[in-house]
Amino acid sequence: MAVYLFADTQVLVQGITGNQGSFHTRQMVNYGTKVVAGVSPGKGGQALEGIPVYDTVAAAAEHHLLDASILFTPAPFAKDAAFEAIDAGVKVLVMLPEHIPVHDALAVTAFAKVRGTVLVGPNTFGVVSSGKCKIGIMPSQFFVPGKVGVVSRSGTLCYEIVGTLKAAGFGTSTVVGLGGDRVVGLSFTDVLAEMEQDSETEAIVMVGEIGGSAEEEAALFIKERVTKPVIAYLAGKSAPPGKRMGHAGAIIERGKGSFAGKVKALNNAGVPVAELPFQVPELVAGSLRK
Amino acid sequence: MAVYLFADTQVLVQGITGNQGSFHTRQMVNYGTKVVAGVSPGKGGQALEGIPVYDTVAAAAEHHLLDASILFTPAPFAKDAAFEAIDAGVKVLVMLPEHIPVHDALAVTAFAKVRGTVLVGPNTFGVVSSGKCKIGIMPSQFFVPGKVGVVSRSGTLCYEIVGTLKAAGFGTSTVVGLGGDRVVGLSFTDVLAEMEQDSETEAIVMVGEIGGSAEEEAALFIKERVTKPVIAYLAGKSAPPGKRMGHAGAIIERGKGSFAGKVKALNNAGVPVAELPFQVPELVAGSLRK
Amino acid sequence: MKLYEYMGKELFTLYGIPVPAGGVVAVPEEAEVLAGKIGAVVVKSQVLSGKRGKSGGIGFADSPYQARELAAKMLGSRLSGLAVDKILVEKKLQIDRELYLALTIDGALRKPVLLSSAQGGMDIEEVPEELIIKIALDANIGLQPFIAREVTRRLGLSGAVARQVVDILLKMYRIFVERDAELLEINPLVVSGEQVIAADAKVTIDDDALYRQSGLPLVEERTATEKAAHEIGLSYVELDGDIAVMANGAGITMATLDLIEYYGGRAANFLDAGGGAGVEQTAKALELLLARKPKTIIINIFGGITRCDDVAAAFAYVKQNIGIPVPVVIRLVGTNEERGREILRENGIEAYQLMHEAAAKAVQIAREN
Amino acid sequence: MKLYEYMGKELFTLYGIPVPAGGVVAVPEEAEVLAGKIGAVVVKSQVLSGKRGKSGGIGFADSPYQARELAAKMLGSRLSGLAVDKILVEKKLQIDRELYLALTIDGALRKPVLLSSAQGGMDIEEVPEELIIKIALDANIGLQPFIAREVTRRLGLSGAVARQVVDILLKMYRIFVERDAELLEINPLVVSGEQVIAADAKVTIDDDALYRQSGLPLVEERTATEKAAHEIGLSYVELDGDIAVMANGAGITMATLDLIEYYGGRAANFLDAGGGAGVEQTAKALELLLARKPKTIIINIFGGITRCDDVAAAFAYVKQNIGIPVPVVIRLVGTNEERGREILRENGIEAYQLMHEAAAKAVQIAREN
Repeated sequence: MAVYLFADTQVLVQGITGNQGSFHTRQMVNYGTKVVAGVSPGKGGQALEGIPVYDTVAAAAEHHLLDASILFTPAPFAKDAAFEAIDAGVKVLVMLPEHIPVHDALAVTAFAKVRGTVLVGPNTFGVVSSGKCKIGIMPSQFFVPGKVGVVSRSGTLCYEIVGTLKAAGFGTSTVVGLGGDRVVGLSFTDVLAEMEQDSETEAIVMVGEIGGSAEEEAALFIKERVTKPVIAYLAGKSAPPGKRMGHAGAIIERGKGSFAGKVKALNNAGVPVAELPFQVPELVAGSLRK
Repeated sequence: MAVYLFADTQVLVQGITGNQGSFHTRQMVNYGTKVVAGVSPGKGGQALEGIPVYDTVAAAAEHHLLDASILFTPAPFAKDAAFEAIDAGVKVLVMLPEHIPVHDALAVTAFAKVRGTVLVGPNTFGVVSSGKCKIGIMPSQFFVPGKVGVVSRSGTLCYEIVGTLKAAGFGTSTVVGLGGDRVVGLSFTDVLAEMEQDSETEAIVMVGEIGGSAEEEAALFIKERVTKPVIAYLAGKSAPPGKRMGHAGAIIERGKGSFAGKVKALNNAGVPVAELPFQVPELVAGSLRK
Repeated sequence: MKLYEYMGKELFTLYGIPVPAGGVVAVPEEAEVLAGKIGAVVVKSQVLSGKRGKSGGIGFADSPYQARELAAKMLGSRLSGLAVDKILVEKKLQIDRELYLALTIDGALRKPVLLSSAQGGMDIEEVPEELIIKIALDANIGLQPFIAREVTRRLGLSGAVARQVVDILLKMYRIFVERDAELLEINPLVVSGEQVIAADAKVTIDDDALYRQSGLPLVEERTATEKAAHEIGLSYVELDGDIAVMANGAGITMATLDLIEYYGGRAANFLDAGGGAGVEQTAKALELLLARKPKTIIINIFGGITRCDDVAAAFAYVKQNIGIPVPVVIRLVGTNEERGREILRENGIEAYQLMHEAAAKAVQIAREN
Repeated sequence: MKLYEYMGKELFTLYGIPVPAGGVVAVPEEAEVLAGKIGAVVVKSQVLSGKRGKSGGIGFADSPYQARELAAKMLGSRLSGLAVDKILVEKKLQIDRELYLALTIDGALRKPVLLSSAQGGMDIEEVPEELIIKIALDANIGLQPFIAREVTRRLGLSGAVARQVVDILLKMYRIFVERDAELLEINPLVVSGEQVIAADAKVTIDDDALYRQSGLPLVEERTATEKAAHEIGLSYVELDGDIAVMANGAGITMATLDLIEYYGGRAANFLDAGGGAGVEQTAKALELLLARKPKTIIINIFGGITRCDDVAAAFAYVKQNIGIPVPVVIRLVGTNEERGREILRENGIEAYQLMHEAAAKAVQIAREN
């Protein structure tokens, strides 16, 4: 079993002919992902690495089963492309672009919920079932199969953690990038619930950051519902309050979402919080030894 | 068991202080319906027959469990009132008013679907579990408990049929008015599926009319999924094509929705179609004798 | 409420959907002036019939003089029984392709539907189903650009033409929603070189939403009696028989017509007095029926909201104040039935209990008179 | 992007939300003229700080002369470090009640939320949570009248005042959606007799949606460096330490700052070079960092979309063409790492493998210089 993605997940790439789209399609195919079709309006009939390109998702759906889709569509058109994929019935939609207007994110989130689509992102690096299927832009070499599930709000920091895990001999089961925006489809809680059920996952690493209340909610959920060990790392301990650091994620307001508050909530739920990224593997090792 | 409504269904009346609202609230209460609260903006704090009146549904929900609601709200405000009831989580919403703009009906139907609310109407006489709970404006004396389920697109004609059934000694289990408008929440198929499962219902009477394709779809469903006997009566045999008779229901266009086509589809599904209303009871009797 | 083509096109212009250059005129001289500015024109009579082309309601003129002659012939004429008061004079388009686009509502799906076809220009009812592309719209998101792109793909369009059709579809949807349209149809949508132009406009506004569509012109397509019935809140359709019918509810009214036909009679009308008509309304309805001089009148009331005593009182009022020169058959059951029967008895009528008996009686009376 | 109060009120006026009579002025004489027309006025300095009342940014004047004096005092002054270029001169309201209304977005719920309180007029952060009414909105239907009515009920309003508040809420929601607002706040919403008036306007527009909000004025609230960073597509925040930081990704950049603090150093900035910054962009980012004359620079790259060789090439370019007068610590892993390390070696730098080692080194350098 795995979470969200499987070895035979049939993947569509929306915006496949762009720079990013074509580069990462190759990376995904090399990783082993079954990319079965691409969409690029006006480029229907072309092919990329033998993958047929269609004008619309509906056209692609006439010829392929589409389990999941990843969007490389520019931000102004991303809402429409997301609607298109959800309407076509994909089970998982990875919405990669950043700078999506927040009202668009609200609309896409609501529609995904109506249709029961798992929405990953926006502003995410994607999701990967290590060794089976990667839908995203994460550097493949760090994502080797193993028993640690990772869920992160930020991208590069997640690679960093996955890198230290790999260096310490820990592979990953599923790694999910929630996305760095204020409004994203999945929450820590959603992913923790899945990983708790997942037979491949033995320990879970949460990579959070200051701002918002996602970590606090996760802590409550862990306390009540998660039996597997959870380790956290949180970025932003040194950030001054009221400053928005990066796109939308990291900001502390009204005394909420502070580093100390999140650490307290997580510790309360029995989740150790690593002070530095490189301490994560030893905490994972410790938790698995118990 | 019953369909949609039960003896203990807690009912809200929206627009309870109006002429229609107050009259039919009394009728419902006399029938035995548990009307627990009413709503009438600006009239919160009043009472009708000992039933407390609130300004908003949310206010009523603070003090009562609300299983179902019936709307007497004037058409221009009916969409808002319907949203209000659905948002408050009622399981069944009877949307009585006629002359609801069709785009409003589309919006309400879509939202009811998102929230899983059973929408009866608009432009319906309501729904009744005979002898237990009546939510609507149908004349009480004809709706006595029995084993015939009735589902109808039109109101008075339904009373007519239920009256002939009663005169012939047949009571009714559940009677549902789908509503006479082009866009309504429930279809024949939805109700047939419920009645097929309902232990109180032994035979089903469909009261249809020309126009649309609801009867044809029902015929398909009956053929495949309904084991109980179904009897139909259809109004509009003599209507000239292309004329809209009444509010929105009865119109024949593009050769579709004709009387002959509907009779053929129903007969194909083993459903006898009464030529005159008073023939319905004998067809029901015959079907139950088999 | 159907809009005349020219009104539909004014709405299109307001929303940025391209229509041919031209204008609506009421006298031949204006047609001449317009044609002088435009060049070769098409002249279209403004009536609410779908078959104008076949019945001579559309013509072409290459010169201003021809345009005036054509206009003179059309204006004041009748088309499918409808008077031609206005004509639309428009630039004659070079037609490379004719498409069909429409938005309407599918009651069975409970959704708006987008219909399109590459076979534009002909009556859509004559286009085979398999050549019509039907896409149901999810009310939660409406018509999004991706759906419009899919339509253009399936229509075999590309490049600038496809982009214009996408744009037109999105604007059509805005009109559809913002103007409470039941039907919005462009047939044909003409592809002329790289230009896409709405050569026709068929717009039907939801009657039930007219109260909030104050910006729209009002178009009257009902007969005087239908209009009078509508004004007192009743639903009325004229038929060609001699038995006037009033019942309460569309279904039971139709069932009454069916019974009349079953017994060999012919109904003069469909009149649904609706739910809860009071004394005054019912009396007015009776007067409407009398005005058409039927051989008999049948009143079929199954009282729910409608009170039997109100109907009887209305009958008594009309009989006493205006007079009812034809025999009336009344069937009365339901709310306040006893009081109603009493009032009728006081006025010399014994009400029926069963509707088929009443219908049979009415047919008998009509046959004998 | 935050709008100045007067801009927010212009938007309100456009949507029909009542604001006090008055206008925005830039010279004291105009304040005098306005006050002459209006009578007793309130004079409000137009800066993007929430604490104007407490810091003397708001004053009252009973006469045109007083208004001019007050305007003269305010214009050209500084408030919370911000220059006052414009002031709003408005009719002084008779205040019977002060309410609080706001629309914003709740990330955890993934929904718009409506906040309201009967305790308007004070900083909402000082209002106890239990006195704030929070209603999450379903994006499928938005803010409907019934929700607005429920708000007025919970605020204890009735009659004409309640109706006006419902109307204002519905208009606020239209602005919220149509203008891509992240925050729309009226505090206080003043009840003055039977009138309801927005006495303040706080509007924040989503930066990511500015491309489609061409009708809005542009407001700049960033420092010159932040603005320059934004122009080359980078996210930059000024801090007060001496170690300049560049990393790729908000999370890893924050983690780098955390490490610097952990080892006892102080970061000069947050600079997220983002995903996929190329040579030119990275070079410009480096120049930005140099301009602030830090003691050292740490570059922390975990290459994913970002290519290590691009970062190295940018470093080489700046070093060779502009010069880098301070020691630089670089950590480089990921895409094209080997080529990147080679380029750095050619430029005399050995890149670190581990980020905490690089951070420790940077802190050591800063301490020694």
